[in-house]
Amino acid sequence: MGLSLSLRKTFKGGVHPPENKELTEHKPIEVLPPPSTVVIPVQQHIGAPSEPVVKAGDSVKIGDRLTEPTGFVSVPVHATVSGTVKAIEARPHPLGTEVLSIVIEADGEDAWSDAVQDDPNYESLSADEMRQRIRDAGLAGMGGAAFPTHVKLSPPPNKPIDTFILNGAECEPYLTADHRLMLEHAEEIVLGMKLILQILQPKQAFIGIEDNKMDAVEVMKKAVKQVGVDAKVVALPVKYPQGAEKQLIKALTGREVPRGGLPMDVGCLVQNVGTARAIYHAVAKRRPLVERVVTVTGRGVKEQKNLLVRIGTPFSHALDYCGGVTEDAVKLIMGGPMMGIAQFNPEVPVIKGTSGILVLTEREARLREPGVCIRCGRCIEACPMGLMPTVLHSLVNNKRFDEAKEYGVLDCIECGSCAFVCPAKLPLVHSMKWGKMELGRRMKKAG
Amino acid sequence: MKDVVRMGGILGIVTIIAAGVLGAVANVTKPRIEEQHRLALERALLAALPTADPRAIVPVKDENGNILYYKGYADPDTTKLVGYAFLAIGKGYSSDIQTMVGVDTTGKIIGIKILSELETPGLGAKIEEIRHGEKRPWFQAQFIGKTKKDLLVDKDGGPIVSVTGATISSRAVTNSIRKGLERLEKLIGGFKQPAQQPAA
Amino acid sequence: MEVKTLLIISVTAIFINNFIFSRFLGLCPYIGVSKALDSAIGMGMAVIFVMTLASSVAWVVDYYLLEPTQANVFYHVFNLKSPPDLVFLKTIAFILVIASLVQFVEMVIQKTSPALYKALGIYLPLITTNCAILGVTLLNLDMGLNFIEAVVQGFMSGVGFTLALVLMASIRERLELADVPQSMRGIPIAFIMAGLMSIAFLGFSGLKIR
Amino acid sequence: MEQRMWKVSASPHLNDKESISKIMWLVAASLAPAGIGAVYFFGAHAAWVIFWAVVAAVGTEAAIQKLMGKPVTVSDGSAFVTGLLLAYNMPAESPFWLPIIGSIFAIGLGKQIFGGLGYNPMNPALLGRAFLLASWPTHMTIFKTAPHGGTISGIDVETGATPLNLLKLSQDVLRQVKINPAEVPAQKVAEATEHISKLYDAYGNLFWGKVGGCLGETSVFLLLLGAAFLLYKRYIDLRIPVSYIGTVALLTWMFGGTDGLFTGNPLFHVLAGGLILGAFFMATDMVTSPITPKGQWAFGIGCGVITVVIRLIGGYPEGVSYSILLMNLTVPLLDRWAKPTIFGGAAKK
Amino acid sequence: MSVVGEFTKGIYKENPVFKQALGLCPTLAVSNSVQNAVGMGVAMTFVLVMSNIIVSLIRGFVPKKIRIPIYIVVIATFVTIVDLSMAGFAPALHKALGIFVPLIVVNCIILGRAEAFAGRNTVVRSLMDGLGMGLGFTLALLVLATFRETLGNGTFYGLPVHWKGFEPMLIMILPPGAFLTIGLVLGTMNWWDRRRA
Ligand SMILES: Cc1cc2nc3c(=O)[nH]c(=O)nc-3n(C[C@H](O)[C@H](O)[C@H](O)COP(=O)(O)O)c2cc1C
Ligand SMILES: Cc1cc2nc3c(=O)[nH]c(=O)nc-3n(C[C@H](O)[C@H](O)[C@H](O)COP(=O)(O)O)c2cc1C
Ligand SMILES: Cc1cc2nc3c(=O)[nH]c(=O)nc-3n(C[C@H](O)[C@H](O)[C@H](O)COP(=O)(O)O)c2cc1C
Ligand SMILES: Cc1cc2nc3c(=O)[nH]c(=O)nc-3n(C[C@H](O)[C@H](O)[C@H](O)CO)c2cc1C
Ligand code: SF4
Ligand code: SF4
Ligand code: SF4
Ligand code: SF4
Ligand code: FES
Repeated sequence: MGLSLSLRKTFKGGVHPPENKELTEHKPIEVLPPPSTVVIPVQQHIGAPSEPVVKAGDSVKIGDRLTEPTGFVSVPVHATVSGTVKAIEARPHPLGTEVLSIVIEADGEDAWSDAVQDDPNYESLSADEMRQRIRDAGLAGMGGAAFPTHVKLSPPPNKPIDTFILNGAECEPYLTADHRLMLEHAEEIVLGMKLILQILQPKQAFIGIEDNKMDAVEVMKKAVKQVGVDAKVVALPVKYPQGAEKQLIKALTGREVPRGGLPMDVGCLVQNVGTARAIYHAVAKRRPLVERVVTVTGRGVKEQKNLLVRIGTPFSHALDYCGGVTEDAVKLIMGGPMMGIAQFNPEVPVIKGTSGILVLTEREARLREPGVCIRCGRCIEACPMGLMPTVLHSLVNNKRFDEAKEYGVLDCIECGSCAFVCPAKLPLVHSMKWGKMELGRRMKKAG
Repeated sequence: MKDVVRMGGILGIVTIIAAGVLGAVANVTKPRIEEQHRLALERALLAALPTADPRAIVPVKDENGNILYYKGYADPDTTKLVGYAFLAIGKGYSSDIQTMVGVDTTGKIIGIKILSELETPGLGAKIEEIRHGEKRPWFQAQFIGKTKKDLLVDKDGGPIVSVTGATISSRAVTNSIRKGLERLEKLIGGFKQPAQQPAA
Repeated sequence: MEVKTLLIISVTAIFINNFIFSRFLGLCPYIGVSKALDSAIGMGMAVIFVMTLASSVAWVVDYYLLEPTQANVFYHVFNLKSPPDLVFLKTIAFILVIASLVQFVEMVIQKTSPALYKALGIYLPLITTNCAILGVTLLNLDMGLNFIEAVVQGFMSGVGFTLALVLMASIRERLELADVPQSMRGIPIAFIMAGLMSIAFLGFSGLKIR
Repeated sequence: MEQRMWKVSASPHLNDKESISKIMWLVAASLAPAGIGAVYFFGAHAAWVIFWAVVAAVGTEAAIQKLMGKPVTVSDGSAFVTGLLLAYNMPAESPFWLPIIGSIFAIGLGKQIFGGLGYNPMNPALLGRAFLLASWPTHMTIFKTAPHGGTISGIDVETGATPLNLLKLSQDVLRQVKINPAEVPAQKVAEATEHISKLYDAYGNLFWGKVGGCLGETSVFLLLLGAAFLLYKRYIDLRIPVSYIGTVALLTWMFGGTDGLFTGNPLFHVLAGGLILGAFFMATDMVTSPITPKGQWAFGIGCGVITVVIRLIGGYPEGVSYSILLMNLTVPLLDRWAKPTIFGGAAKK
Repeated sequence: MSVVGEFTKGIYKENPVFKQALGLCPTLAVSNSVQNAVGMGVAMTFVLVMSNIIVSLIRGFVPKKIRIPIYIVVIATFVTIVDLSMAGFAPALHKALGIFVPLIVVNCIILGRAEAFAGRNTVVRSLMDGLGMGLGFTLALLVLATFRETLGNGTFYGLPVHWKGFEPMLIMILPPGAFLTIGLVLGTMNWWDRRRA
């Protein structure tokens, strides 16, 4: 056993950025009082946007459905405060562009919709009924990509899932939302996992947690025993991006998701711990996804906290609750420092995929002018996908997209390991994104 | 088909005209070219054997007709032997260096001329360098009067000053001459003793 | 002994007296066809092929038609007094032989192997009037090589040419992405690169194979 | 919340502490012991050579960048390193104009003409050295100054002749004896044999640096000191040095002797000449070496093979510079050949 | 274009070496000394002019399909004449230029001019074109040879031109010097043309 521990399987590449988790890892989740106004974008997931079914002036309660999905790969959004719909208009979205959003003014009563009710017999539901409840609850993956959860839970019959993995890695520096969630709500997470296992009927199940969270490992082990699911809790070595699903699958099962393929191609499915808990809420309590845990952190905020935040809450509201930002704060980021998206407007709302609000000071961000590549090869050693980021960078910047495709730009998971280690500070991830976008545009054009 | 024949014919005629013209030119230049070759050899032999009569330097051949060495006489009747000349070939830095060397009957070098070398210009090629204000290539001039035992470059402990930075070329010339001299000595059955011993 | 001579000829032709870096033969295609690796490889193969062929055929032409020896065909056919010395026709004879040879080979390849034709064909006409090919035949003659040696020297000179061409092409592909000053782009930087490469190849000069 | 300008950029928003200038200046620092050693062994003139080389390298870089209207980036230290390494590759008694011209060539035609840092296909410092060697071979191959503390084990043929040079000369004599014993005076054979045995006893001198040679290459100890620091900082990787030195050791052991296979002296060949300097500081120049691990192994082996070929049968006693330059030419091909496998690329879809 | 224009274009505007990158091998090979450069230039110009004249004379009779072989034969004839005469009258130069004299046959400048110009123009124009191109080629050689010989050997046309203590830069007369010089000359010409444009 000791031997197998020291020879723990892992993936190639990866980096060790400073973790900075000590800022918040011991801070229990606080409930953030709802703001006076929430802004709920109709699209917070990958897939088709949903269509509003309310209009300005309607009054709503928490959990009331605001939109209808427009296709299979689409989920609804719900009211997260009780109050009046003020407007349905384009508003700034944390992912960049302006997106149609439903603006609700809170009435302060915080009343829940009648449809939200515990279902004591939930365990006897059929798999399809469960998927329906999950979809009705508006679940999209909370681990980052926000892919509609019911779609993931409907594998095609020719691709049976034999391995389920619960992703508690939380490899992104600074963030502790999943960590705290596991410590405080382990049982609900495992209950959610039990439902997933019921739906998928896999042969084996893992819970993968980085070993900088041994307390969470213990708690989850206990919860697994208590709830009685057949799952192995595995402590994984700390290495970014341990939580990326392809790397996680590789580390836990030794299987490699083929290029351009999906986890189900190797019989795996990965779900975030937050998603699992939301699944439990959706199925057992018929409770839609209206709030989530967000780590508000970085040395640019006065008091770093883990907060339970209503979807649609402006970042500024959460920051104000944490004492505001410091003088030398320069960067505002949704998510973690490695993959998060920099914001210029602090009024953007928290969405389903917001795991953190990060404010970096000048010293932390270490802003520097990019130089030129000296071919040091660090990016290549760091890339968990086995790519050559420097080559891709120069191909993309010379507009040689076809060659970039040959060199695998589409395989990039945008984890940022390469740019992190680059001594020339080249915007490598930016180039990858540009290359992928341009190739996507071309493919669309070609039909 | 007729076309092909016609064209082939034209091409053939043109080629034959060209060959004819060239034949004529070659006829005119051939004697000149041969003359040039002969002159070059003659000049070298004269440089090697300055005391010999130009008409009285005769090749000595082996049974296959290959020239082994030359004998030089002071008079056209080839009675007064003044010395021998031979071609020394040594492997230099980037080419075979050919040197025509003349010795008197006692084995003392009396003349030398490098016939061909393709050493590095400015380096090995300095074995043919004529210093400003001088008449003869200084490197070759130092061989005059030397005998077999003196034929070693300075780096090997001998008196021949090698061209700076081109020991390989210098050594190639020196060693090839020494070996040639040894071969000649065997072929002619030994040199005469010098008439008088140089004063010690 | 024989094998050693051939080894010396090979090493000399590839590294020491490389056609490009030391002999200055075949520079036009070297500068012209070294922009992309794929075409460089195609060109290189074509040159190796034609050089080998030209060396052997030119040797035969010289030995049996031009040299004033007992082997001279004209001497026997026309019952001449002495073997005629036709060496002065070497240039015209070699170039005609090479040109027709390349034409012929092109035709044969086109008929028999479309794949090979696609790979080499486009380079063949380019090669006809290229000084590397005529050059190697003249060099063989100058150096007085026998048939086998001439063929080996032809082949190995082609290999040396290809080595230089492939290295250059791979570097120029990389230079495409470099920040070369505008005035130096294209041919000038290719020459500079060739200069730097030939500095590196000086390392092989003076190699002594015992 | 008050208005403020948030900086926006693509992820990631953290980066490593390393930067190009930090790497370059620390490489320069790790070369310092060998430089100080050179001044101790060869006298103050070595300091002048280093000074002129560095000043000319940095000055040329600045002048060219200014002329072309580019930002002047000499503070990144790469030109400094180039000048330093060029000086380390020259005899200590070089006239002052030699390092200057060498540096101008190295930076001008070796680096800036390709667009500057990161774009040069060949090692600038070594190009500078090879250029000087071809232009003024006499200045570059004559080592007049004997190192402080005497030359190897009391062989005093010429002061400061390099160990490899002496070995080559002596072995040539012994090989000549094998071919044609009559031609070589017995006294020369004895001398050559004695030289070789003395050379092979001189490991201490070779290790500490008390031998003739280029000013920065002689002290294995001081060079390894710097190299250890770079390895610790992970600025260089062991792949190239290990494969390079390993190949040289293996091949010189096999072919380096005069009495048949496996009679060579690998330790001598590793310690003598510029191998340690080349393998740790010059073959590892990341701009001009392969970028992937597999390519780096191949690069090191290639350097080793060419070095041994030149040392044993080449026109020069030393082959390190040329072997690295020649292998530089193969880097684009090696990079192509040694692409890493893309994750999931081996698996079938 | 005027007849004079046919002559002058070869000197800079359409210089065969610098502007068209043709005839590179002899250019680089023999430009290590001014003497060789002049010899090569004269030989080349002779062949260019003569073959241009003959080609332009016979252009009416030559069937299109076999014009190239016929041009080659014409050119080869003149090349051989030069080769033989040089061997007879200037043996030292003949030795220095080596196989680059017979190689004039395949020099693309000559075939190129025959094909592109002399095959379509009058005798006088072809003569001027040949002279101009020949002069352009010779000038290019001279430029390179001047740099290479003075820097690499400290002489010009064999005469010493250097200060006391000058140590020639050997590399200039070695192969790398040829490549580097022409690269820098071409770069400078590009820079000059771009500046004027
Ligand atoms: C670089 C990278 C790092 C990731 N790290 C994590 C992580 O630490 N935890 C996590 O739950 N998901 C992480 N993800 C997302 C997972 O790949 C995967 O999408 C997620 O676990 C799926 O669960 P979900 O659908 O419930 O979100 C990461 C993705 C990438 C590309
Ligand atoms: C176009 C698309 C289709 C997908 N289809 C499925 C699917 O059928 N089954 C599934 O389990 N996951 C599916 N996924 C989700 C991925 O497996 C993965 O969980 C998702 O991209 C988020 O991963 P990440 O958070 O690591 O980026 C799909 C994703 C995309 C982008
Ligand atoms: C480009 C180049 C050309 C050389 N050409 C010659 C040469 O023609 N003749 C020669 O003896 N050495 C030549 N060498 C070899 C070196 O100068 C060698 O160090 C020298 O011959 C032996 O050293 P030494 O003369 O200082 O003892 C050449 C070296 C180089 C770099
Ligand atoms: C480990 C290391 C080794 C280096 N070695 C060299 C070298 O051998 N020669 C050189 O000119 N520059 C060297 N440099 C500096 C720099 O990389 C070099 O100037 C670039 O080649 C210029 O683009 C080195 C830098 C590092 C970090
Ligand atoms: S980077 Fe991805 S896997 Fe890591 S903590 Fe963030 S969301 Fe989770
Ligand atoms: S961002 Fe893309 S290229 Fe960079 S390390 Fe991650 S997967 Fe590799
Ligand atoms: S890490 Fe940066 S500098 Fe190093 S090779 Fe990659 S892109 Fe170039
Ligand atoms: S055809 Fe011949 S001469 Fe013309 S460019 Fe090509 S190789 Fe050079
Ligand atoms: S290849 Fe064009 S002149 Fe030699």
